[in-house]
Amino acid sequence: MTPGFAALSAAFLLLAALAVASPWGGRRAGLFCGGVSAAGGLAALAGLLALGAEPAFWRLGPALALALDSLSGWFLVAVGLVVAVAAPALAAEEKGAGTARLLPLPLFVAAMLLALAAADGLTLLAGFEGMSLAAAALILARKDTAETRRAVSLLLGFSVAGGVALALSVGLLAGAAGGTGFDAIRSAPPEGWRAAAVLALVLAGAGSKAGMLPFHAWLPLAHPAAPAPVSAMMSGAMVTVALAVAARFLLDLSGPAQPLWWGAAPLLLGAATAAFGALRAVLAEDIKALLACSTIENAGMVLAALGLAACFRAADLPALAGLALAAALLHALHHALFKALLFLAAGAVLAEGGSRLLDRLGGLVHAMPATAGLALVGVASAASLPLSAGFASEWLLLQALLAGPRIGEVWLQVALAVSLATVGLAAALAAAAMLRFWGLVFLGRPRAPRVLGAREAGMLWRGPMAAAAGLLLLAGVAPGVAASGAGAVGEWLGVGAADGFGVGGGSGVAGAMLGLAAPGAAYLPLPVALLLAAVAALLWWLFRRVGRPEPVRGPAWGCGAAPPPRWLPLGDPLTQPSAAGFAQPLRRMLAEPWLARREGIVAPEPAAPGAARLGVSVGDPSVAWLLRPLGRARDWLAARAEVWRDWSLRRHLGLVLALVCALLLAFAAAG
Amino acid sequence: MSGSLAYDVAHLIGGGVLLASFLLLYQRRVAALIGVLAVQGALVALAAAWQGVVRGEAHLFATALIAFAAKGVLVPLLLQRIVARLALDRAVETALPVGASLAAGVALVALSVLVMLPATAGSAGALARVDMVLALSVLLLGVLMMATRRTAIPQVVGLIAVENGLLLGAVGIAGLPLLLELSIAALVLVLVLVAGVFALLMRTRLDSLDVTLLGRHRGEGG
Amino acid sequence: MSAALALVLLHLAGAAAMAALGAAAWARWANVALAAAGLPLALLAGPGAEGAWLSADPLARLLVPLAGFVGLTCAVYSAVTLDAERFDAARARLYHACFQAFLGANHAALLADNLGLMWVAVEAATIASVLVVAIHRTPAAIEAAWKFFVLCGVGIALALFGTLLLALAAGEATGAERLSFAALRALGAELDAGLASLAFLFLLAGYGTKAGLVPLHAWMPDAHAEGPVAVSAVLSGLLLNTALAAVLRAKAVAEGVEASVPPGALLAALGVASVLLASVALWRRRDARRLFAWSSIEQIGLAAVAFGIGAPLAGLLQMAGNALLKSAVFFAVGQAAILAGSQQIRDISGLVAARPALGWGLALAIAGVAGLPPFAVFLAEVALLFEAAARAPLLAVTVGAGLAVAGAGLLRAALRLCFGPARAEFARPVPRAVIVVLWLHLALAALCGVFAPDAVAALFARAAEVLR
Amino acid sequence: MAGIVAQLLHAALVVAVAPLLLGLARWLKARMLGRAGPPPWQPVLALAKLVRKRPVLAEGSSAVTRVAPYVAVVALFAAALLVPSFARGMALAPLSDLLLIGALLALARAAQVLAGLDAGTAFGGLGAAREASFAALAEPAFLVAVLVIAMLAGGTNLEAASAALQEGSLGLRVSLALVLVALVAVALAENARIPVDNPATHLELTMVHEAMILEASGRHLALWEAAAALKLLVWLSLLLALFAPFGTAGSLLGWPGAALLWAGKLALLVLALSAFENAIAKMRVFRVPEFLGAALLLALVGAVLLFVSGVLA
Repeated sequence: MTPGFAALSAAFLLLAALAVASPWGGRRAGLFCGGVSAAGGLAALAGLLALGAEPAFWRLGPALALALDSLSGWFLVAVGLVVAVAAPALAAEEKGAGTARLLPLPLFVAAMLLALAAADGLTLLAGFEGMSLAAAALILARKDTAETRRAVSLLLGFSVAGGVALALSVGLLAGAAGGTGFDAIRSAPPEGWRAAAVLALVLAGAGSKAGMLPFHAWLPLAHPAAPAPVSAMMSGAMVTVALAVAARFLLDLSGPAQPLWWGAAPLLLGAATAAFGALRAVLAEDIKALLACSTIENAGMVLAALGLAACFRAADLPALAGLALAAALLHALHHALFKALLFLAAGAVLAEGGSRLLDRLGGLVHAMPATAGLALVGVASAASLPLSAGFASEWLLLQALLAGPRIGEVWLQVALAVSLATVGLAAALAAAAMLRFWGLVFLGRPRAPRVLGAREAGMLWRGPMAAAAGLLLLAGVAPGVAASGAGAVGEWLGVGAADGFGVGGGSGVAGAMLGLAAPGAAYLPLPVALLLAAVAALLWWLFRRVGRPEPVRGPAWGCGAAPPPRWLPLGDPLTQPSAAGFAQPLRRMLAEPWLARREGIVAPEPAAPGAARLGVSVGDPSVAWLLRPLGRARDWLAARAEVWRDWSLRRHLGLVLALVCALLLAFAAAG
Repeated sequence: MSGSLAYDVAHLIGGGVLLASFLLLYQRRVAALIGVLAVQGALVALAAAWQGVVRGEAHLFATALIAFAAKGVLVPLLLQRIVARLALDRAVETALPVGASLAAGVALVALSVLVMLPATAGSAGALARVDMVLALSVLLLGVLMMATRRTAIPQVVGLIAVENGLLLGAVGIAGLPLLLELSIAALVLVLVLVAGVFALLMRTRLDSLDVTLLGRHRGEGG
Repeated sequence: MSAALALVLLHLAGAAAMAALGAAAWARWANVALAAAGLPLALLAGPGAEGAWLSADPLARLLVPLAGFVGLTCAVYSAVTLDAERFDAARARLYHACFQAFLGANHAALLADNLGLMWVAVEAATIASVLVVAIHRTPAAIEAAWKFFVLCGVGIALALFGTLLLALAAGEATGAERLSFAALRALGAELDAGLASLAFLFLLAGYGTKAGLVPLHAWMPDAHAEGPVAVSAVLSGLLLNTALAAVLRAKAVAEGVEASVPPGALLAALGVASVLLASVALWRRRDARRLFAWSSIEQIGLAAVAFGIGAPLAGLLQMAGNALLKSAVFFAVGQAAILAGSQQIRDISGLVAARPALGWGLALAIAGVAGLPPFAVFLAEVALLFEAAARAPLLAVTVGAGLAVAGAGLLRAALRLCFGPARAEFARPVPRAVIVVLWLHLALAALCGVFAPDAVAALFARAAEVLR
Repeated sequence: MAGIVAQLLHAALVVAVAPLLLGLARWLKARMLGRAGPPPWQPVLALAKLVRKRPVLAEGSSAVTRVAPYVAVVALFAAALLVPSFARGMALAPLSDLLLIGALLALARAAQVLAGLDAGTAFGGLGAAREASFAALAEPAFLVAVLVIAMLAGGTNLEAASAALQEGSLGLRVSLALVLVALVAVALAENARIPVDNPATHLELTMVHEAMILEASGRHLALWEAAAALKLLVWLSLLLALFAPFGTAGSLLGWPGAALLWAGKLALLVLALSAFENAIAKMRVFRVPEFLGAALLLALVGAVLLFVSGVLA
C-alpha cells in the first residue's frame, strides 16, 4: 500500500461516498462541493507522492486495473489542483440549491482520475468516455436549453468517436503485444504501418478531446455551456486528461525506438492548432468562448512540445528530449491553473455583470477590484508576460524549438522553423486575446446599464481564485521546483538525461536560484524580479525627490470628443472600443483565408428610418470542411437505407432467396 | 423388394412432388393453385408411406397418414373455404412473368443439384441423396413462389410448398426421431390457421389481399 | 424431473391456464407470479442427465437466468400498464397465454440439447410473438405481423432444412444422439464435413432471420413497434438472444469440421452489414420504438461480429447488455408513449424536467446502449474493438465507424426524448413499479459491466468457453 | 567587481543616451529637410518639465492609468540594462537572454495597451488594437531571427552571442544579413517608426503609439515618453550588440574608448534611421502584414540557408 495509492484510493472512496449521498444531500451544496474539492486535493497529493516513486499496480475487480507512475502522478497533480480550486466556486454558483443536481460532479472527477491512473486500455476508455458522459449530465442537469443541448450533442458525438479511435489504437497496440495491459504493450512497441495507424488514431481520439485541429469545433460550444466552475474543470482538467492520454501513447506506450515522423506529426498539428485557437480567441465575442478557444491554443502548444520530445528522442538527443518534455508538462500544469482561474473570473463577471458578451461589460474594475486583480494574474500567465508561470513554460518550449535544428534532418529543421514561427504567432495572438479580454471586461466605461449593479464577487469566488493565483505566482517565480518534478517524470519515461541541460532545477546556477536552464541559456526569475524591484525602487526614489503632485480628475480627452448626452450617462457605447473593433485589424489581416471572414453593411431600404448595421461574421473552417460534409454523407446513406427499408415484403423474400443462393454458390465454389 | 425398384418408385414420387412445385409456379388461378397443392401434399404423403414400406418402420405410416390428412385434405379445404367465404379475386397476380419464374425455377433446381450431390457424396445411399436434392429444390421453388406473388394466399401456398419439401427431405433420412415429423405436420396446420386469421383480418380491414397495399399502412409512413 | 423441464412445463401449463382464465382481473398478477416462479427454476437449471432432451450447458446457464429475469420484469411492466392496452376479454386471454407460451418456448429453446427440439421451441416462440404483435388489429399492426409471419416462416423452414442436413451429417449415430448438441460437439471431426458446413449455411440463414441480421432483418423494426411494449421488450431481450444462441450452437458444431466456407467469417460479414445499415437507418427514424428496434439490429450485429472474429466474451457481454438495457429503454419509452399518447419522437420530450426518475433512467439507458461506460455494452464494444483491431484492422475500422455513427444517432435521440422544457402531458404520475424495474435493469447492466464482481465475470468466461 | 562597476556605468550611460537619441533623430530629420528643428536635447527639457506637472486623469480611468507607465519604464529600463554595450562580462550578463528581453518588451507593450483601453475612448481602443496586432505579426519574425542567432552562437544568451559574433569566427554570412534586415523591420514596427507608424503625427486615424497615450498627462506622459526613448535605445543597442559588436572592451582599460565607440555607432545608426524615414512615406495600416510577413520570410530564408549549409553538421 504505497502512500500514493492510499491517497488516490481515499480520493476515490470520498467521491463514491459523495455520489451516493448526493440525492439525500438536501440543501448542503457548499459542504458537497467542499468534499469534491477535498477529493481533488487528495488526488493532487497522490500525484505528488507518485512523482519519482516506484510505480504501483492494483486490480479493481475483473474489469478495471490502476497503476500510479510518475507520468500519471504529474497529471494527477494538475487535475487535482484544478478540481480543488474550482469545486468550491460551484457552491457559490449553486447558492443553496439541492445537491441532487450535483450528482454527476463526483462521477466526473472520479472518471478523470480513473483515466489518468489507468493501467490497461479498458480502464483508460472507461475513464475517458465516463468523464464526457458525466460532464454532459452535469451541464444538462444545471441548464437545459436548446443551446446547451446542441453543445452536449456535439460533446458526446465527438467523445464517442474519440473513444472508438482510442479503442482501435489500443487494439492495434495490443495485437502485437498480446494483451491490453500497458505493461504488455510497452514490451512490444508498434512498427511500420501499425505505428502510423496508432499515431493517427491516438491523435484523433485524444486530440479531439483536447481540441486539436480539425476536431476542435465542439470545444468553443461545449465548454461555455457549463456553469463557470464546471467549465473551469472541463477546460482545466478534462483537456489535461486528454493531453495526459496523448503523452501516455506518444512517449510511454510506443517505446523509445519510434522514427522521426512519430514526433513530427503532433508537433506540426499542435503548432497549427495553437495558432488557430489563438486566432479564434482574438475574434471571440463571448468571454467563455474566448477562454475555450484559448484552451485549444494551449492544448496545441502542449501537443507540439510532446511531439518535439518524441522527435528529440528519435534523434537520440536525450537532454533536449527532457527539455521538451519539461516544457510540455509545465505548460500543461500552468495552463490548467490559469485556465481555471480565468474561468472562475469569467464566472464571477457573469454572476455580477449579468452577461457573457464583451460588448455588454466594461468598467468592472471599479466594482470588482479584487476579481480584476486576480484575473490579471491569470491574464499575465496566459499572455506569457515575464515572471509569470505561463512565461516559464513558454520559455522552455521556445528554447526546445530553438534547439530543434540540432537534429540533422533538413526537412525536420525547416518544419521546426515554421512551427517556431507558428508557436510565436500563437503566443502573440494569445497575448492580444487576453489583453482584449481583460481590457474590455474590466477597463473603460460600462457598455450596459446592468453592469452598474455589479458588486465584488463573493468569498466563494475570490477564495478559489486567490488560491489559483497564489499557485501561479509561486510557479512563475520559482519554476525550478516544478521543473525538477518534470525531471523525475522524464527519468521514469527514459526521455531526459538527469544531469544534462535537461531541466535546470537540478544543476548549476539555475538550480541554485530555482530557475530554468537550456542549451546556452538560462532563465532565472528570482534575480530578474530583484532587478525589476531595484529599478522600481530607483524610480520611486526619483519621484519622491521630485515631488508628486496629486492627480486631478477631468473628462476624458479623446481628441476633443464631446461630453456624452444626458440620456447616455455612460457615454455612447458606439464611441467605446468594442469586441469586434479590437479584433478588426487581426480579423482583416489574418482571418481572411482561415476563418471565412465576412463583413457586410446591412443598409436599410431606401425610405426606412432604421440605421445601417455592419454585419461581421467569422465561420470555423472545420465546420464547413469536416462536419457539414460528414453530415451530408450520412444523410445520403440514410436516404439509400430508407429506399431499401421501403421495399415490399415480396422483394424482401426475394432478398432472402438471393442470400441463400449466394451462400450455396459460395459453398459449391469452395467445393 | 429389390433395391432398384424401391429407388425407382421413391425417385418417381419425388419427381412428382418437384413437378407439382413447377405446376404451382405455372398456375394463374387460385382454385387450381390449391388443387395442385393438394396433389403435392398427397404425393408427399405417398412418399412417406413408400419409405415406410421400404424401411418397414411403422411410424412412417403414421406420418404418411397425418401428412395426407393435413396437406392432402384439410389444408386445401381450409384454403378453399377462405377463398370462397372472402370472395377473393380469382386471378393470381404475379410480380415476375410466369415464363421467367419457370426459368428461375430450373436454375434453382440446377443449383440444388450442383450443391447437394457433392455434399452428400460421403453419406448414406443413393436414395437419401436424391431425396435431399429434391427436398432442396422444392424448398427453393417454394421460396421463389412466395417472392414472385403479390397476394396473400399464393404466398401462403408457397410457404406450405416449402413445408412439403421439408417433409420430403425428413422422410428420406432414416432414423429421424418421430417427434420431428409430427411437429412438422402439426405446425403446418398452425400456419394455415394463422394465415386464415390474417386473411380474414385483411379482408375485413383492407378489402383486398394485395400485399403491396399493405405497404402503405406500415407504421411511420411510406 | 430436472429443474429445466420443470421450468418449461411450468410456463406451458401457465399458458394453458391463461388461455382459459386470461381475462380475469387477477390474470395479470398470475402472469407475474408464474414468471416469478420460473426465475428460481431458471437459476437452478443445471446440466441434465445423459441423453436428456433439456440440459443447461454453461451458455444456457448464462442466458436462461437472464431470460428469466427479463421475462419477470416484462411481466411486471405489462401487469402495471395493462389498462393502457385496453384489451377486451378475448385479447387479454390471448395476450397472457402467448406471453407464457413465449416464455416457455424461449426457455425450451435455450435449454434444448436436441437441435430438433430447439427448432420446435424457436418455432413456437415465433408463433406466440406473431399473435401478440397483431393483437391491436390496426392496419400497421397487421402489416407488421404479416411480414413477421411470412419472413420468419421462411426462416424457420430454412432452419429446419439445416437441422435435417445436420442429422444426415451425423451419419450412423442413431436415435436422439443424431441431433444432440453435446454429441455432435463430441463427434467433432467425424461429422461429414460437406454436409455439416452446408447445414450451417441454412441454420445461419434460418436463425439469422429470427435474430434480425441484415439482409434478413425486414420484419424486426415493425414487429417491435406495433405490439404492446412488453412484446418489444421481450423480443429485444429474449428472442434475439435465443436466435443468436441457436446460430452460435450451429457455428460451434460447424467449426468442429474443416469447413469449406468458414462459419466465423460468414457470421461476421452479416454482423458488419447489420451494424453499418442500422447505424445509418437510425438517423431517419421518427418513431421512438422503431429507432430502438434498429438499435437492437445494430447490437445483434456487433455481437455477431464479435462471435465471428472469435471474441465470444465480447459477444456475450453485448447480448447481456442489450437484453438488459434495451428492455429498460422500451419500458421507459413505452411509459412515455402511454403518457404522450403517441410513439413519435417529436411528441415525447422534456421527460427529465417533468418526471426526473423516468427521464434520467431513459437517458442513462440510451447512453448505455450507445456504448458509454459503465454498462455492459461499453465493455463489450471496447473488447470487440480490441480484438478486431488486433485480428482484422480493416473490419475494426468499419465497425468502429458504424459504432460512432450509431452512438451519435442514439445520443441525439436521447437528448430529444429526455431533455427540453417540461410538457403538460407528462405531469401525470408514473407507476412506481416501472421506475423500480427501469433502475433495476440499469443496476444489473452496470453489474455486468465495469463494476462486474468476479462471480459474474466467471459466469461469462465459462459461457465463452463453450463457444471458443 | 569590475562587472558591477561596468553595469552601473552602463546604467548611467543608458539614462543619459536614451532621451538624446529621440532628440537627435528629430533634429537630424529636420536638418535633412532643411529645417532648423528643435535641438537634440529638447526631449530632456520636455521630460524635466513634464515630471513636475500635475497629471489630469480621465473620469472613468482606474489605477491602471497610474501604474502602467511605471511598469513600462521599469520593464524597458531592465531590458536596456540586459543589453551589453561597451564592456563584456557585465554583472547582469548571465540574465541577459534574448527571449527574456523580448518578453520585457512585451510586458511594456501590454502595460501600454491596457493604459490605452483604460479611459474607454475610441482612439485608445484603436491604438491598442493596432499595437497588439502588429506585435502579433512581428513576434514570429523576431523568434526566427533569434533561431538563426541561437544556431550560430549556440544559445540565446545575448552576452555569449555577442561575444561569438564579435570574434568573427563565423565570418560574414548571408543568413546574418537576412536576419539583420528582418530585425530592422521588426524594430521599425515595434518602435512605431515611419513605415509602420508616424511618431510625430497626431492624426487620429493613422497613429498607433500616440493613440494609447492620448489621455496621459503630467508625469505619466513623461514616463511614457521615457519608455518610448528607452525602447528605441534597447532595439538600437540590440542591433549593435548582434550585428556590430566590434570594439566592445574586454578589460578595464578599454572601457572609455569602447563607450565612445558605442555612442558613435549609435549616432550612426540614428542617422541611418533618420535618412530612411525621410526617404519613405508611411504605409497604409493593412499593408503592414505584408511588410512584417516579408520580414518573417527573410528570416526563414536565412534559417533555411543555414540548415542547408549544414554548419552544424
